[in-house]
Amino acid sequence: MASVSRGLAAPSWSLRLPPAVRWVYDYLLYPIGQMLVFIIGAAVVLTLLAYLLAALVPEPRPNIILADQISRQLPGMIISGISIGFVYAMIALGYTLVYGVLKFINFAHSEIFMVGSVVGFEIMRRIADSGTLQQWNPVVLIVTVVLVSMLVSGLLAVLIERIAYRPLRGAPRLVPLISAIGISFFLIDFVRATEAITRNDFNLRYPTDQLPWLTQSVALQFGTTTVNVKPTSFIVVGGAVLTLLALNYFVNGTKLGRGIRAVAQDQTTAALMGINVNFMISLTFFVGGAFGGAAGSLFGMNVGTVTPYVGFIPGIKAFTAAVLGGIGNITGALLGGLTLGLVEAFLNGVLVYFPALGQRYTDIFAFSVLILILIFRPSGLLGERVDEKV
Amino acid sequence: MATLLELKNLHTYYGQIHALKGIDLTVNEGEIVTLVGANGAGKSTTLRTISGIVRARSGQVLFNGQDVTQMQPHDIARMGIGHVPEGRRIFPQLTVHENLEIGAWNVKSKKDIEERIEHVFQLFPRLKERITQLGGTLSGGEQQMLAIGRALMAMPRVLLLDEPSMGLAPVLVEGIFEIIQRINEQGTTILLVEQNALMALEVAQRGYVLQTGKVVLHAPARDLLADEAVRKAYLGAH
Amino acid sequence: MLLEVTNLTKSFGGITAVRDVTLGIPEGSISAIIGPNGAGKTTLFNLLTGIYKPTSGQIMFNGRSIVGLSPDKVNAAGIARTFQNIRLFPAMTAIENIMVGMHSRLKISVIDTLLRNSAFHQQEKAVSDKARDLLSFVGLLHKANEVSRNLPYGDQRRLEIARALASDPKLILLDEPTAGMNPQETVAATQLFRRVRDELGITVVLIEHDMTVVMGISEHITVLDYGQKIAEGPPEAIRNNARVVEAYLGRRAAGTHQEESDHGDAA
Amino acid sequence: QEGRVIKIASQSPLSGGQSAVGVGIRNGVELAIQQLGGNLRDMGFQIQYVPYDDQASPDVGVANAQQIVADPEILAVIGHYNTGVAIPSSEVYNQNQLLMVSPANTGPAVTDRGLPIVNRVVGRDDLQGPTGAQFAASLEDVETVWVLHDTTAYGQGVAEFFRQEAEAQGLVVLGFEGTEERANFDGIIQPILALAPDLIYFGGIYDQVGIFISQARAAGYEGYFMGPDGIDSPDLAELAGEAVVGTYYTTVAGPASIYPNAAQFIEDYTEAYGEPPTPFAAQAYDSAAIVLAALERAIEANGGELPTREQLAAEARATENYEGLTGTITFDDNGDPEYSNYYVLQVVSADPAQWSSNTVISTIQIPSPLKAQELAAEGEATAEATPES
Amino acid sequence: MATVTSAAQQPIRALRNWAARPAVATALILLYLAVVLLVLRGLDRRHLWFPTFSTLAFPAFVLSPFIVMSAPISRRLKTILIGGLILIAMPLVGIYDTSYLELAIQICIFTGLALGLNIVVGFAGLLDLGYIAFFAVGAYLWAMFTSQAPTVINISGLLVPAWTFPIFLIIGVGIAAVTGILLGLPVLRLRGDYLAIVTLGFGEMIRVLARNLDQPINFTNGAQGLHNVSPPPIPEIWTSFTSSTANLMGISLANVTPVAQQLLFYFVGVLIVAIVVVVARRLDDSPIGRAWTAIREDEVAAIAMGVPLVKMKLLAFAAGASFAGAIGVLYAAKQTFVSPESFSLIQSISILAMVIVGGLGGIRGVMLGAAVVTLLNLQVLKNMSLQLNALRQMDFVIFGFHVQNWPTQLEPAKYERLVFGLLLIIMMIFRPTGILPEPRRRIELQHDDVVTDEDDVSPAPGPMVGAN
Ligand SMILES: Nc1ncnc2c1ncn2[C@@H]1O[C@H](COP(=O)(O)OP(=O)(O)OP(=O)(O)O)[C@@H](O)[C@H]1O
Ligand SMILES: Nc1ncnc2c1ncn2[C@@H]1O[C@H](COP(=O)(O)OP(=O)(O)OP(=O)(O)O)[C@@H](O)[C@H]1O
Ligand SMILES: [Mg+2]
Ligand SMILES: [Mg+2]
Repeated sequence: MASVSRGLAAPSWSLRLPPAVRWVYDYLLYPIGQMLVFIIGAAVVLTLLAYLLAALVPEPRPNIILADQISRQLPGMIISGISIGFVYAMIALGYTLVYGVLKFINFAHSEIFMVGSVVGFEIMRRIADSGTLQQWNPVVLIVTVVLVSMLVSGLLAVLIERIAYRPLRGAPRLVPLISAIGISFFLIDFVRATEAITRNDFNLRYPTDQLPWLTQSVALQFGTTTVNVKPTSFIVVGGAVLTLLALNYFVNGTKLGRGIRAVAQDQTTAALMGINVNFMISLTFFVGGAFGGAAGSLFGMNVGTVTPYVGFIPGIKAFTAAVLGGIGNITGALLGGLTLGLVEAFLNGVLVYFPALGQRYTDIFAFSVLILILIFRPSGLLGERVDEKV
Repeated sequence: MATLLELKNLHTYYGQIHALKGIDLTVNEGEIVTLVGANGAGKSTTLRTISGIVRARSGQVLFNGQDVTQMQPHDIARMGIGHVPEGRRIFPQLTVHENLEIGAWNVKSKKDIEERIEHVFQLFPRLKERITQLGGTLSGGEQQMLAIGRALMAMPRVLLLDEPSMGLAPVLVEGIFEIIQRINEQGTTILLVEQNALMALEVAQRGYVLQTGKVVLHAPARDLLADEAVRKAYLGAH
Repeated sequence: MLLEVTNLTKSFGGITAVRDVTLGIPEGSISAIIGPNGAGKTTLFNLLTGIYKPTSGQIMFNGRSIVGLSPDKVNAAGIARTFQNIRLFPAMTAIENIMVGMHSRLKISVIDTLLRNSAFHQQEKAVSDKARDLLSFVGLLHKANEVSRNLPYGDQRRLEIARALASDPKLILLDEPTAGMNPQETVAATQLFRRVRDELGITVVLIEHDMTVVMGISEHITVLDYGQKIAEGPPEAIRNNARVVEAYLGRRAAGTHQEESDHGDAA
Repeated sequence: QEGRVIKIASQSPLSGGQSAVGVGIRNGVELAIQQLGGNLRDMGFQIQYVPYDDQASPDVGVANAQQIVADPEILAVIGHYNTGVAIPSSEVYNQNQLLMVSPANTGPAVTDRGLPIVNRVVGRDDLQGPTGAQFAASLEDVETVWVLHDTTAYGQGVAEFFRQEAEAQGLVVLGFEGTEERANFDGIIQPILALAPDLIYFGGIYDQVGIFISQARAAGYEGYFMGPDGIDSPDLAELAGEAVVGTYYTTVAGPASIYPNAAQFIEDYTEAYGEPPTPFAAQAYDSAAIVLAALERAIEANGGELPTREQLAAEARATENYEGLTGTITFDDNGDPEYSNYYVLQVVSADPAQWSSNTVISTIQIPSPLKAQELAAEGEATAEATPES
Repeated sequence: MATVTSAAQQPIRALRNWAARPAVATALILLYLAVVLLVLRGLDRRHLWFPTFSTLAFPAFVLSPFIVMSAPISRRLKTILIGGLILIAMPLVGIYDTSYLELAIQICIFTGLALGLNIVVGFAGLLDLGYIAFFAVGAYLWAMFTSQAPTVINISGLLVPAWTFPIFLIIGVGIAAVTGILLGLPVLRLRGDYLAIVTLGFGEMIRVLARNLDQPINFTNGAQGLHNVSPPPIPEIWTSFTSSTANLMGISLANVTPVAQQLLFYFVGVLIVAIVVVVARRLDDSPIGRAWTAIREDEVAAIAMGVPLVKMKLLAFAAGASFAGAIGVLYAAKQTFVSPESFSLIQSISILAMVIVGGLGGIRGVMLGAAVVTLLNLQVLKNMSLQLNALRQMDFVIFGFHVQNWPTQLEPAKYERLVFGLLLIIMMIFRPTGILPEPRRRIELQHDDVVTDEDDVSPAPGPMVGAN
């Protein structure tokens, strides 16, 4: 059952390798390989399904040859699916970590993500207001923005835990769920109030117009089709991969990570071992929050505009992704996020050609996929179906 | 002999339930002391109060002369009190190896940790066979071994053992008591709670008899073994 | 034979917890299953009660196969159990715990429940009477309205047995029912098991590590090791079986328990 | 003083993503009551204004409506912004004969239900949508269009009308999609890029459309954008950035600056609220003014006493040739203005402050459906009459 | 720390003992009711502080049945008082000021929903985040069969007359229950939070379907919603009864029909809630209720003791859903307009909040929670903004501050959710088991292992996941 499980950890046989090799294998090769497998696997499966559909319904609308359309859109769909998928995955990690440790759904996490995106905006906006935006080195700029929003969101998550969840430790499971919803309402309006007062507006547009390297699409050639890819998509994917690798190392390769897992499983006993349980829980919230923050600022850069309401939909999607992958399981969050992102992109791309359905059915189909998967794998894609030992 | 652990007039409650009603008890450095008593007498509660996972409402726990009554459990653990809790409480999703590593939470040196793990494997070879198995899937007895091994990883000055032989196969029960003695000889002071009072008293120097939250008798182990009332009540003799 | 297990196997990934076990339990008997820690005893119980599905093998109960039945169906078919780690419903009172145990013997009708007609009242009355009988059978009548988590350990064990008896089973499986009891309580518990068989006519199978209990009460013992059956037979034979002594009993235990079991027999 | 209090309520979204326009409506009403309430005050009445927040949600709107009708002193409501909210709320007003004047609702069903208490000062989507489509068809380089909407009563409604007319005009509608997405339109844009329509029409509201426009442009879409009056807000420029320049929109409420009578209003509004009037603020002002004028007439007719709600509603419906900021208004029997102006505008600058200088490309006056029928009947009549005479 | 009774506490205790005497309690209660009713009667909408007073008085009135219920007075008196409050006092208050009637209907609707959800979440322990879907099913049922919107049903002449309303209440129960079972069948094998996400998804699917089923065949009129839904017909006698009651109170109703109609809805709402209470009580206190509790506490033990998990969970799902269906029918008839917006996730969550704020698992607590949260949302927070607005218009000066200068960006209406959120957090922290906790839940809250006098000094134990 749930608890922070091993995540991207390499199989235990790597114990036998020499330490340096093992480190590279455990914390670089294996997780990167795993991400590649997930991406390629999901993309290939979906592509095949799409062409299968095209074979069944070759011409869903007059003059539209489905297979041709799919070929034309394929690279675009995959890229957009992956970039949003990584965002879902990063948010999902926050849900999964907290769920793993405290067994409750941190409904306020979507607002931690939102705060991250707003903080990202504030930093960029301030730099832009000081007139120096163009002078920044792109890498330094992005890293600064992401790191600061990670820090703020992480600390916010810690604060939330301290105020709204810690006093409820040991209360029935659903109680912190409600205070999380309270926090969520509060944060939305609070951010809105602050922005409305200081900026007289709460639609917050990243000053990306000033950064051509960030907004000018790169034309990629895939066979005969050209796809315009926003540089931000690369940044999202790159940022997500880096932070995910860091998380994997943290949870599986460090003592603190092991401590978090121990606390997740049995707080009392962890305390008996000398582990400061409250500190570990704060740390978990910090890490989860920081991931939400990173996702928020990357997402903000990618979409350009954020509002205090921006957290809700990605929040729900990411929560779905966490469950799809197997809640409490770190690799599961990654797989769930990527799967969901790609499924959505493909559905959006294909449903358009079916006049009776259309993109408005995307969510219905996406949820149906989720339900189907859960019926056959009741603990999510990667949740181990351990028979409970009694 | 120096007093290592001292409980003074300890009162503990579970909500309305008054579980400890003024316990006084001392454990000297290097001793094995055992607590004997019927179900619900408060033996486990005594151990839990010492290690801080249940808080005393009044009274004191002194460890090495220092008042630890109001300290957090993890700080108490760091001071050198190890606790093998009732019901083992293995981390089910950590491997055997990781469970042991967690036991050495406050040990800095990796080398020390590996050495101690080796030491535990010498005591319990069965665990070595299961080194990568998840704790939750071990059998009851395997878990018990792991729980003791895990507590030993911190090399505590005093070890609180709550029913270490529960659920163990007879052949292992003997082994456990041998190990307890061995650990003790290596310098660890032990406070032992056992249903198997006969064997506990055989290895212990002194014993306390608890009855509904109070110490009713306190004597050298040998005397308790000989005491007719104790034999009748707790040793299953006729 | 009330229960016949043939070539039962259960693997978890790499580990085969129960391997090719065949055994039979005669109706009205008291039998024990013993073996070293991790031998697969609890797993065997989990297989018998439908909590795990066997990897292969057959389980016949009362003449019909119960492989693949869900645990509630197995319970309805007449097998009840207790757990190695007590699993009462912690916030329910003692009597409520027992009433839940009767579920498979009740007629559950939403209509009756909503109308509160005489059928409903009659059944509720019967349920509560029987629950009281069972409580007094295990000696807990005075604690009927206590919340089960507040009961002392020994009482919880007895309550679990009473709850298992509530479904009128033909066979009851007890997983280390005396673990954590002191010798005196153990003697009382042993008598209780015997009364279950003698007074209620229920076949008893128990897992135990306490040889006083095992040797004192059981008519037939099966020994598992590494998932396999390594010996079976009456207590005498088992006590003297070299392989069992080696793998499980240990020399001293084999010796001392011999003396003690005489007491047990005498009691 | 006692018994001579008149309250006027308004309902519009004051919180949430659409509050920019909602607050503008509130401000417009407030200003009108301050400026034009003098006569009533002279007649010895005290006028109070009670703004409600409908949160752009039908549920909240209806709950508020129940509160409003329960207050006997409230004689009229100005509202709403969202058609989906206006319809159920007006059912409640109607049961209680409470007058509603809408400054912004363009959905046909708002007035087509024929409720005696519902009036509006703006045009209708079944005319606005087609206006847009006709304009799109008139653009030389537009042959294919893609239609999106926000799946709300308003957005989907106007998009449907656009599509019907576009098809009638011979444009090829490549896609017709609804979406609730508000942040990341990547997946929605992919198929659009694959089919490369010449124009994208988005029936929705600025807070969603603005983000879409910026992302679609960034993803490489090169054609035109177009939308209905829902995107008429400086925030569209704020949200869409440079990509907004060149976007067409139709509206039933031109920018205040195009109305000759509104110069003073713009000045007063800016002074009072620190920003130029948002779209529909002038219409809100007019709605309130119509209510006040009807009140004066009703009070006079009632011999200086407070009229009943029913009387007031009838009096408001009888409004004829009212000279408002936004034009001359006469209500037809459904409560639509007999003639409304429909404008096509083009965004000239990415600077939100320049929003009010968007160029008006064309202005068409179209009669309301009832009026059109009437005209047609008259026309037939004259046509029939002519040969005879 | 041993609790020391300070000198200050003694008079308080004496006072409490005094108030607990039946005679005194009866007198106090009657006094309370009299004051509340008089205040409500005396409130004047023209008064500057009306919003504030009304926000104090009406909740005090709504809470009075709960106060009576827990007062130490005789059962008979309790029944009389509560009956009188609900069946007589409330309608009179409602005729006097119909906005209270509307609030009372909303409270009935949400109480019914919260009680239904409580069966699923509180009794059986299944976290359902899509409960609103069943409500939507009921609402759409009535709306589709009576709306004048151009749906297939309307076009093909299948609309039903308004008098079928009571029949549809019952059909609503059935359809919603069937929907509950259909949803439950495939997913009830899922554990805990997996079920939560699937139900959440299901709730969204129902909403999206309602929003999209206007094409290719128009069932729901899509985003436009179904307008002109029939309210049930009002018998002549009911109207005249209403107006003569009003006359008795010295009120001449300008417009009787809407008041009579609201009054009718109020009584239907009360009736439904009453039925729901009885059904929920009876289910809870029966073998079914015991089985649900067992499942909630330990699924493995429950199934091993012969409790058929899937069957019992399905029953909980269907029972909870069925009430939502009937209430949906009522809602559609009252609102006369049904659109997908009304059935969002936020709604499901607010109902869950009512259940938990009131006290999960307990019937009285859940009703109180529903009343409190509904009042907060629809009255208290709204009146706060209205009050401020009134002050602004009067150019009220408080401590030298001109309320008129209050910035629009800080208008309280914009921050209703902020306040609501804060209240939720505060309520949970101070009463984690809810306002009126159910006894069993209180036990659950007692820490398993760790008991401390100061709550945060030491960690609570986690569950022993999978341990042997
Ligand atoms: N978590 C708890 N909540 C409430 N009461 C408890 C709790 N744990 C123990 N008790 C009660 O406290 C008393 C002492 O229990 P304790 O577990 O210390 O006994 P013990 O001597 O260890 O018995 P055993 O031999 O059964 O382990 C008993 O009456 C028991 O019922
Ligand atoms: N769900 C599971 N997954 C993996 N391994 C398991 C699982 N359940 C049991 N095992 C393994 O199967 C073996 C048998 O376990 P089981 O609990 O049946 O032993 P047991 O005979 O009851 O031992 P004990 O006397 O210590 O309780 C053990 O090695 C255990 O680790
Ligand atoms: Mg104990
Ligand atoms: Mg076992």
